[in-house]
Amino acid sequence: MTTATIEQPDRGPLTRTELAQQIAADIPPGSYVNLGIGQPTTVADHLAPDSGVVLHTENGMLGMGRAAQGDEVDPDLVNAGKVPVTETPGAAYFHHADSFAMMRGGHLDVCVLGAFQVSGTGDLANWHTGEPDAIPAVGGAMDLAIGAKDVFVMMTLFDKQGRAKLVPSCTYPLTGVGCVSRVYTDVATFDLTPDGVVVTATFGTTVEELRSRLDVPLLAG
Amino acid sequence: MTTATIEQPDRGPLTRTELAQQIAADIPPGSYVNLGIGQPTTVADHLAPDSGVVLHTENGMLGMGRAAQGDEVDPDLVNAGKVPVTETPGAAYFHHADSFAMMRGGHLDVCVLGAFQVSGTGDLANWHTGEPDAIPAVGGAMDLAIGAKDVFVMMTLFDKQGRAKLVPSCTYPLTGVGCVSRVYTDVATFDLTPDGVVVTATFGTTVEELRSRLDVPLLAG
Amino acid sequence: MTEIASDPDAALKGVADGATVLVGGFGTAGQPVELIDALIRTGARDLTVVSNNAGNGDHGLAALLAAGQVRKIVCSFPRQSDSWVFDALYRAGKIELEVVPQGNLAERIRAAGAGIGAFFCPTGVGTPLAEGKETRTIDGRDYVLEYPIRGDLALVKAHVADTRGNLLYRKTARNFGPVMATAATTTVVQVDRLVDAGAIDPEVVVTPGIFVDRVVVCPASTELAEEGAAG
Amino acid sequence: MTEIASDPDAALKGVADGATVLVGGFGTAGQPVELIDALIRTGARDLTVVSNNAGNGDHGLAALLAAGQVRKIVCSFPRQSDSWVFDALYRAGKIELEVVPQGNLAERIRAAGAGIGAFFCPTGVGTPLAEGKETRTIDGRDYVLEYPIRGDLALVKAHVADTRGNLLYRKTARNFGPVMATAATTTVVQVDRLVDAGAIDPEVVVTPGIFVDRVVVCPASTELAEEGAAG
Repeated sequence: MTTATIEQPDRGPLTRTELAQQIAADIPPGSYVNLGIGQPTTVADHLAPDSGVVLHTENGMLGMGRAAQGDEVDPDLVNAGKVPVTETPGAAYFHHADSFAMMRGGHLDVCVLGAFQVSGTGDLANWHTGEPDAIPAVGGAMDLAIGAKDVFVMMTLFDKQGRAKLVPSCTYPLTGVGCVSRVYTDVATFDLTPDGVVVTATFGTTVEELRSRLDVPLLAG
Repeated sequence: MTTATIEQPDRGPLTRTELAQQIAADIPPGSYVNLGIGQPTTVADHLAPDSGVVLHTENGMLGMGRAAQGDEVDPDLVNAGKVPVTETPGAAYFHHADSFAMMRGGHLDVCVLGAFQVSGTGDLANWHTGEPDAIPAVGGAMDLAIGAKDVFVMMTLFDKQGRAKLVPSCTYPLTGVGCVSRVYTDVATFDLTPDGVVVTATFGTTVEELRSRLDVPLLAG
Repeated sequence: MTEIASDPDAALKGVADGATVLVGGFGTAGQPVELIDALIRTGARDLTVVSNNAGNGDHGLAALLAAGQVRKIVCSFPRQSDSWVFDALYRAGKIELEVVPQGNLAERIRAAGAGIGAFFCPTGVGTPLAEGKETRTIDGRDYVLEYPIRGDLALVKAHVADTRGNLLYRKTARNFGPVMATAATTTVVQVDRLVDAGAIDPEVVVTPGIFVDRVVVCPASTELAEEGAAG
Repeated sequence: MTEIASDPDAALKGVADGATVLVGGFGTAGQPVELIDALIRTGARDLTVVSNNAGNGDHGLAALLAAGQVRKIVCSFPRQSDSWVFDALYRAGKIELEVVPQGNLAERIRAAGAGIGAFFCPTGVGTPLAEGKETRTIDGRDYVLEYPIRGDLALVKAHVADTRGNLLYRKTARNFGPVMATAATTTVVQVDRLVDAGAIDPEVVVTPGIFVDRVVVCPASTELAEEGAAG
């Protein structure tokens, strides 16, 4: 899918909240969606109440509601990040094999994941830095990466050292191959298409400027 | 398992009812049991009420009760032979994949099946005569054959033409290989052991006479 | 998102010739007769039907076969006392039959819904139904490699749906419904009753709505409707 | 046949050194803490533990690790904010770790319970966790071959059991319990409450009693007990 690029060079980068709003707005009404641990979880706060979006949490639930507060907290009702949550009308519980069969069978419409790196061809690295003293922990990341019809990545485009996280080829250990369809960042949004990486929007920058900072060829939508 | 053979040459062969009683008596209390379509179904009538035996039907139920009568008949509650049945306290319903996973995973203690032929090494043929005009239909036979810890066969030892059904090697198409542990017939009972076929009881005949009529070497238990 | 269809014909819009259709039911228990009748009315031809049996009597699946719309049937147990429609077509060479052990049928359909590419299975080893199939010995036991069975369309009968598409079944009419619902591009479910979202306890949902594309209410026959009204 | 044990120690008789133990729970939700405490008291050593995480805080699974009874842990997500017991053991080289993607963990345990010899799985293809594993392209998609994970013992927490061993779970504490119960030689379940056979609607049973060897009642913590009493 390509759309005409909207360049917005005269504003700053998206805030975290704006980024979450952006993603929420792009999730089609009625979708079944899994939001990864951390930043992606905040997308839920910006879904329209009448969107009909149903949230899946891989630890065994469809129809997950917002975070639990006060008396609502129940240690038996948590999300994938082990944060207490609530249930919505029409929710369903199921066991782990059924939950992951649902993902792996391609039944989720969208999942939103964080990333260390994404390659121009949609490879995802988000589970392990590969540093020798890091304890590896993958959780459901690899299942999510291959399991949804559309995998959206939510990240900053550059790390704290200024290195691009959208790369020709991931240097971190992979989570999944060719699985990402769209990348949402603070300074630009990208569609990863069979023809290449298409810039669909910029925030506080231009396509030209991005071309100078990324090693991935960029198409303007 | 071998037991001393009990020869009862001075009585007639077991009736169908006696055969079912014999099998029922050999099912350990508290077992999970699947009874095949046809004759094996009648074993249920002879289980002691306090045996704690739980009946499985592969179309999705544990804790199946007796055949339904009168107002009990419910088209949504049938056994594997599509006969209306009842449920017992502590029953459970589940879907077909779960039901067969239960069988194939080796969780049933005993299943009782009819047979066209059984080989001395426990091969079973009970689904297809192989005749050119026969419509093949296997149902759950192959799953049952490999799925229970003990597979008991219930059959007459000879067919209407007087040919033995306990054979060195099955000539009918196989249902399962090396899967039968015990054979209950009208004239004798056999344990199929790694050492060979052990006669554990005779009815209206002797081990000597059986040896003359079967092509399978027989050990006396 | 689950759509509530106004009637079985609306629920079955867009069935293409040559489609593979998963049809729930074990004999008549759980057979989605009203949906099958609507499938007949679509006139779709050259269908492959996957179902445990090959029709009973003259209604439902048997009627679909009699209408000449089915090229091939994949099932575990075609031959029954009342399968005369299938038997006649088969003996006349007018329908293709693939016999699959019942557990393989269920597990292969589950595999399609669960994203499994193939699996090594203990059922059928050394039998004619495994001939020509890849085998492997794992930990001393022999297995046959079996592949997923996917449908373009699944027709399922359940007992109750909520407006989110969550389903409850009734007794042994559950049978193939839950796995078939996961394994088709489009899953259409007929139910006895439709309730609001929230009316089904989330702990007891059997098929979550994510697997259900369209629901249509087909009230049960008189006897069942009376039973339902009583409790 | 399901045995009702008098207490967790009686429920855990006969655990051998070197056993593989499947431990239910996702973090603390559904973690069978009282059974794990009893496992510690058995003194069994050299255990392999299969669980989603590697312990939280100082209780339950973390206490088992701290007791030095675990040689190896197979899990999807060891590192958490409160996994200090595991972290220290791992960095000291005192425990072996096998990281398995969460869905593979669940499906491999299911496979063990379902008699599947191995299966081709889409998760992990092209990643370090698939290195050295057999791969195959089926219908244009790449898969990795994964094998079953069996336990000698499964420790599961459920909400309610009946005397036949049928189980109900509570919300997302269900997680790995139902699959682990199917995959071990001996399955031991702690429940909040035991009811008579017939008190659980057969339609809503999640784990049928055939998978349950022993049940022990461990009343829930105060908060839950109050909640339970209220409804």
